[in-house]
Amino acid sequence: MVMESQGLARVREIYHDRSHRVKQLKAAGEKVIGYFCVYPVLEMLTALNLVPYRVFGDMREPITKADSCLPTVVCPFIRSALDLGLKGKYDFLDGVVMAHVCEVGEKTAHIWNLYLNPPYFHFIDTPHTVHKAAQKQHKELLKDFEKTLELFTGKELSPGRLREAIEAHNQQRALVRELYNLRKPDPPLISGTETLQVMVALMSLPVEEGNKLLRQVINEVKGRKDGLQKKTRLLIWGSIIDDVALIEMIEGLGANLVMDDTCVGSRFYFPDVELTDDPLDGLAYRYLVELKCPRTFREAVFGETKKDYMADLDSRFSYLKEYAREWNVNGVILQSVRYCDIHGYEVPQVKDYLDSIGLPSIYLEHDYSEAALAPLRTRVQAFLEVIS
Amino acid sequence: MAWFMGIDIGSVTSKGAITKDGKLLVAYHLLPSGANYRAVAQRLREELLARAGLSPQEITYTIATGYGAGSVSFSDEQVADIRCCARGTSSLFPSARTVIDIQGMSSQVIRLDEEGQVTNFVVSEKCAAGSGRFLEIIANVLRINLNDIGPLSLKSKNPITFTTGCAVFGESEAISRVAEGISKEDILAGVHMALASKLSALIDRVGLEEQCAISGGGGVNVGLIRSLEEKLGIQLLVPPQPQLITALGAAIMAEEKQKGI
Amino acid sequence: MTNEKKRTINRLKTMYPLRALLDEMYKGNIEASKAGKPTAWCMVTFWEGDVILKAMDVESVYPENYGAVCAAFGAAPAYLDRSDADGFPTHMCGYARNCLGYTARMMDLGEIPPGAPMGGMPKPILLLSSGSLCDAHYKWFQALGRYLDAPVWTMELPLPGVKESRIEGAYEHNIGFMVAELREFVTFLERLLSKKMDWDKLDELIDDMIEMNRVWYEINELRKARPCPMHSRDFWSSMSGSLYPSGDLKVSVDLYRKMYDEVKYRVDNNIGALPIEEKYRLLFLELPPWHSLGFFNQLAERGWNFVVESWSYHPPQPIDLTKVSDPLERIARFTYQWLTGRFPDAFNAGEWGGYSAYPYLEYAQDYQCDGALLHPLVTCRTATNHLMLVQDRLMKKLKIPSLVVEGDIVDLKLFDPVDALRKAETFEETMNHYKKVRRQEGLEW
Amino acid sequence: MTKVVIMDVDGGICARVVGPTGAEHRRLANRVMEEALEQANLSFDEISYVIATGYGRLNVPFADRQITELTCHARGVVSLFPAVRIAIDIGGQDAKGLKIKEGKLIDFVMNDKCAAGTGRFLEVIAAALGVKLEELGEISLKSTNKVKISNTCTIFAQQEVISYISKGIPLEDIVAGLHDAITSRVVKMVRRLKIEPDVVFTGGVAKNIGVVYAMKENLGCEVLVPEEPLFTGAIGAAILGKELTLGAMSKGEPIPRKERRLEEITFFS
Ligand SMILES: Nc1ncnc2c1ncn2[C@@H]1O[C@H](COP(=O)(O)OP(=O)(O)O)[C@@H](O)[C@H]1O
Ligand SMILES: Nc1ncnc2c1ncn2[C@@H]1O[C@H](COP(=O)(O)OP(=O)(O)O)[C@@H](O)[C@H]1O
Ligand code: SF4
Ligand code: SF4
Ligand code: SF4
Repeated sequence: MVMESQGLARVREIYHDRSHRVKQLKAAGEKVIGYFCVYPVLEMLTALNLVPYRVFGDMREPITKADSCLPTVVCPFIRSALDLGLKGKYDFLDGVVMAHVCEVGEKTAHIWNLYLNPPYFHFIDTPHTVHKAAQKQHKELLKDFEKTLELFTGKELSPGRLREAIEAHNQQRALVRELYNLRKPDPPLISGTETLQVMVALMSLPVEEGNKLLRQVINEVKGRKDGLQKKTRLLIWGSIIDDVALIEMIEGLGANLVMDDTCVGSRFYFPDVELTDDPLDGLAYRYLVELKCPRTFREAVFGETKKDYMADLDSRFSYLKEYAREWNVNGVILQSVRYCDIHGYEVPQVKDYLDSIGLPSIYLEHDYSEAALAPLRTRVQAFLEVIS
Repeated sequence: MAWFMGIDIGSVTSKGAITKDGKLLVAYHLLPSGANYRAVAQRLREELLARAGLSPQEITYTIATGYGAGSVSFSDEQVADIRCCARGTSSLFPSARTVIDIQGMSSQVIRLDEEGQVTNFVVSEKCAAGSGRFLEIIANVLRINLNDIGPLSLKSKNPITFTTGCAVFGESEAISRVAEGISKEDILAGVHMALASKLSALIDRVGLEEQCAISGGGGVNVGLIRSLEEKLGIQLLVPPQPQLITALGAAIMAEEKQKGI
Repeated sequence: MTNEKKRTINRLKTMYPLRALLDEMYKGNIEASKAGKPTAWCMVTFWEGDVILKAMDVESVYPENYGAVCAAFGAAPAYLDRSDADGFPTHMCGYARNCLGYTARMMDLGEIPPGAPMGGMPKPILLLSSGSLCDAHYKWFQALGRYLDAPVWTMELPLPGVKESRIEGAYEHNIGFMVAELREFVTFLERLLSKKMDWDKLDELIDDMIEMNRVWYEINELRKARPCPMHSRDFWSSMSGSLYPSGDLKVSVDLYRKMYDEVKYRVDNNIGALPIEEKYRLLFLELPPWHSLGFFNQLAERGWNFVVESWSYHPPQPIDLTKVSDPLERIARFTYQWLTGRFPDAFNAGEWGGYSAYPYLEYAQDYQCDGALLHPLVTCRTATNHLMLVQDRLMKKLKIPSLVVEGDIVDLKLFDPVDALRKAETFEETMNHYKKVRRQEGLEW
Repeated sequence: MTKVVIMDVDGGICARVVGPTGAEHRRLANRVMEEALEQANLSFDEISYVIATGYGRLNVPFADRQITELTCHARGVVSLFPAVRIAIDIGGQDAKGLKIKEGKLIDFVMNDKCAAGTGRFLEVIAAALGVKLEELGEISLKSTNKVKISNTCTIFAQQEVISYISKGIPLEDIVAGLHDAITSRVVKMVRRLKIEPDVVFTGGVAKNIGVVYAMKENLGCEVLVPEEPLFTGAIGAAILGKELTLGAMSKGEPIPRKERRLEEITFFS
């Protein structure tokens, strides 16, 4: 009998060989569905016994195949993910779900469907606003999603199973928040690098298995004696970070990343789904309105005919102030992959907001390539020198 | 019997060829381009005619191509170098479907059909680090004759990795590596690898199809060829005079034009 | 205009008054604003919002078009610098950055910056952005909030996938979504302007708009003829009439009808857009290099005719909307047709690229194209995202090659006409080659 | 270039030496240091604290601490021009823009990827023209009709320049064109920081009066240049060293020095 490693050791194992576990499950007859970004509704997959598996890129692998169907002036994360797909690295997926996160995400969805032709594919045309009409439309779209899922699995999605799935995922969200609380002490009990590894591991496992692993991790981290040292405490905001390279670099320069607002972190896990009479209502609301990604347009007070920039900023970003207070943050790193319009347009506004609450920040733009991170070192180091 | 002339005024080297009916090469010549393209074109023409033993009137049609094609006063027509390169390649290797052309200022990758017609192509940016010029610069700081850099680099066991993508900074990097006691062959092999990986990114944009040939000054360099072959995992078709391919192609096109093909 | 004199392209006479509409629009905006009329800055909402604004007597100004104007007048660099300085990453849409810089200057000065081309864009009471096609559209207007206190309305537009569009009920819930959106927008406008919508006026405006686009559609159908009677340059000069409808729509309808007559006359008399033989018929994607249009004249001298271009600037294939009584539903169905009209065919062809790639496969066949000229733009993702896909589909399905010539919408130096011409010359060979291949594969028209 | 500044406890500069950086950072740093000690008439042991900065800062074996050139530059510039808001530094290896608010560095931009747009551009081309770097500035001031350099790449620009010479274009017009080319590249980058006066221009290239002139023209505002633009970073490093030392002493803590290993010090014997 091989002893299963536990807690953080198991997390590291999964992080370094992400697909190992789902491939085992697949061999045992389960179906694995890949998803991009945070908008596909995972509860619906779980409820039908499909294993959700988040699709990432690989910062260490040069992009060679994707250039034949995507130009080089688009988000290198998406290019990298598609590249891996075209290289056959996601062939084990039984299906893929993508949402209309951003324009290049939408284009890539259709390219994926056309070129990789997975047995199951669905595109959710998530609306761009939180208007009432958009919320209603979103529910309709989830019904469409339900139809294709049912067709694919040959099973019916029962409200009861869906409720159980929501509970399991909410459980995971609660556990993640608990883990994040362990980053509040100074020094934090768990590093930013480790936290990201935990997040990646969770996105590579069925939800119940992830919950079990999370409990082990939390217990282990709580009991830590010889943990981290006190250092400058940072929050990181921005586009997707699915590899520890950037975080490791920042922490290696003498900082503790104690909080994040990215989609392989709090952005994905913090909001719960409300258990409504029709579970689709709660899901439609959470995934459109509660997820706080800049891809969704929102204004201070919807339908208001007057506008006030600072009030608008406050309503959009006040959660960052909360984070900064609760996690006792000294500075913020704003980062985005190059060519991400969604985050690019947001940067000056987030910066204005942080300035207004007196939190220093720096903006880093990177190419989603491990090799190209080096020039950022000096910038981060100088930032740390300035704020400490 | 009719004769045709192709003149390729490159940024570094000017090349000329005379062919006769049936695309047979009868004379060729190379000269450094220098600063005065007009003068070098004249000298090239005189030398070519002398070698072929012909008078200017005996040349039926002349095509000029390359960076300085506009300075060739005696040409009948100018044609894009990409086309000439494809035609020249095809005349030597009818099976070639891709050619990598490495010149002094930029590089290009061309896909072609069985008749030497261009079916797709990409041209690199004008950055010295992505062209043959990078090699000249490094050869120069290492005080090695350009002719020797290829053979020497083949002896390398531990090629260095360049940390910069700029030819100018690359030059300094090479100098400090020399100072650190790194061997010249390892540095040269490193440059070849750096260039090969830039080229392979270019190739990816049009897709590689075997058979693949190499042309331009870069094709003279066995070290670069080796690095490219390793990077691409294929064996390249190497013409006997790679630098001359475009001029040869120009002469062949002169024949086609004259015959209205 | 020296190029025009050489007559390398037979320009349509009826194009000039349509082109003049655009200039009149800028003049009209300024005058209207001086007269106290409210102005909205609009993103091309593709037929959705503009008529509604018109019905409410709000002037629309199009900052995207103004970006092109600033670039052409050489005014863009100063505005771009300003937006760069304000921290907007430089890889983002040049038109957006131009507009952000312009607005920052305007708000600093408290008036339209002196020297602004075409008299500038007057300060708006509303920003009407759009969720259609391009992310920059709504993120850019949201970012304008930094300078302007004007409210932003983001107009939703569904963009389904080809397969998803066919799920039972999807068509109707998408239409329902659009109608609900438009209704909410009308309510908002009524509150903003403290006046009621004139539904009859709206009804008539929408009919005019639909009729204008129908005529415009028919004109473009005529371009399938050999030789093609109308060059893309004429298309670009006249498309603003339908994309940025300004002034009296009845006037525009009339201008398009006249254009139809002229093009029809050419077809009937075998007159092509080129004075010389039409050797190659080309498809162009997407935004042309506005500052280097002379390049097309040089290509015309080589026998290149540009016979069709970006689908998104083309009107939808007409459908019968006379039975739809709710004017808002009429716009919704009209717009949805524009987006998804070709989806049933795309579905049958197994082309999941949907509206971003499939229309070009149809165009290339219907207009009998020999090649495509693709113009990727460094700072416009929307005009670039799908180009590689289109290139690949055209080649795979129809053996039609594409020539890629890079450029930008504001950094005009990026387009290198000399280099482009060198590539074009080479590309003729490529087109010849594939003509043969198509013939062999039975694809040749 | 490698620069050394030795500062006394009152902020007075006791020594200031510049030497080439060359290929072997380590040995050369030692040599320049030795020279500076000589100038100041001090022994190495008498130096309380050594801070190394710049591109080669990790290659200074005798430093107590490494701090990025961005922080040191900002500190140095502020000490010379307290009202500075934007500092532009063009060196041989990189070019950077610093945004400073109330004496603190708040943002910056940097290019170290492409030699065009750094001082290296001028070095390479001056060498090709056979003109000394120190002379470029004066020469360019005579220009009446500067040329437009169409190549971005340093290497090809060099070639372009040579062809201008052979065409008989006056040297001053060419040099002025070069200054314009490098300045507009750097300014384009620095604009991202939103330029507001006072603007200070430092680094070796600021010694070139022609570039200073082009900079003013490009920015459309006054540009301040320190008397010794080369030393700004080193001065900043010295100030930071002084502050660290005094800070530790006032709290009665030991100076946070690294153990200076003996074999390294023997370099100085
Ligand atoms: N004898 C040689 N050995 C190795 N490389 C060479 C040799 N001669 C030229 N080259 C390479 O060829 C390049 C010039 O190629 P060429 O095709 O002649 O350029 P161009 O057409 O721009 O003049 C040089 O930069 C150099 O890298
Ligand atoms: N006396 C001088 N006159 C004009 N330019 C100079 C002079 N000395 C140095 N330079 C310029 O300064 C650059 C070096 O600047 P420096 O700040 O020392 O750079 P680094 O610190 O990167 O070595 C050179 O590339 C050169 O262009
Ligand atoms: S990083 Fe930006 S561009 Fe890339 S997928 Fe995410 S939102 Fe889209
Ligand atoms: S990115 Fe392109 S489509 Fe989008 S706003 Fe800019 S110019 Fe228009
Ligand atoms: S990176 Fe270097 S080689 Fe390339 S363009 Fe810049 S200066 Fe030239």
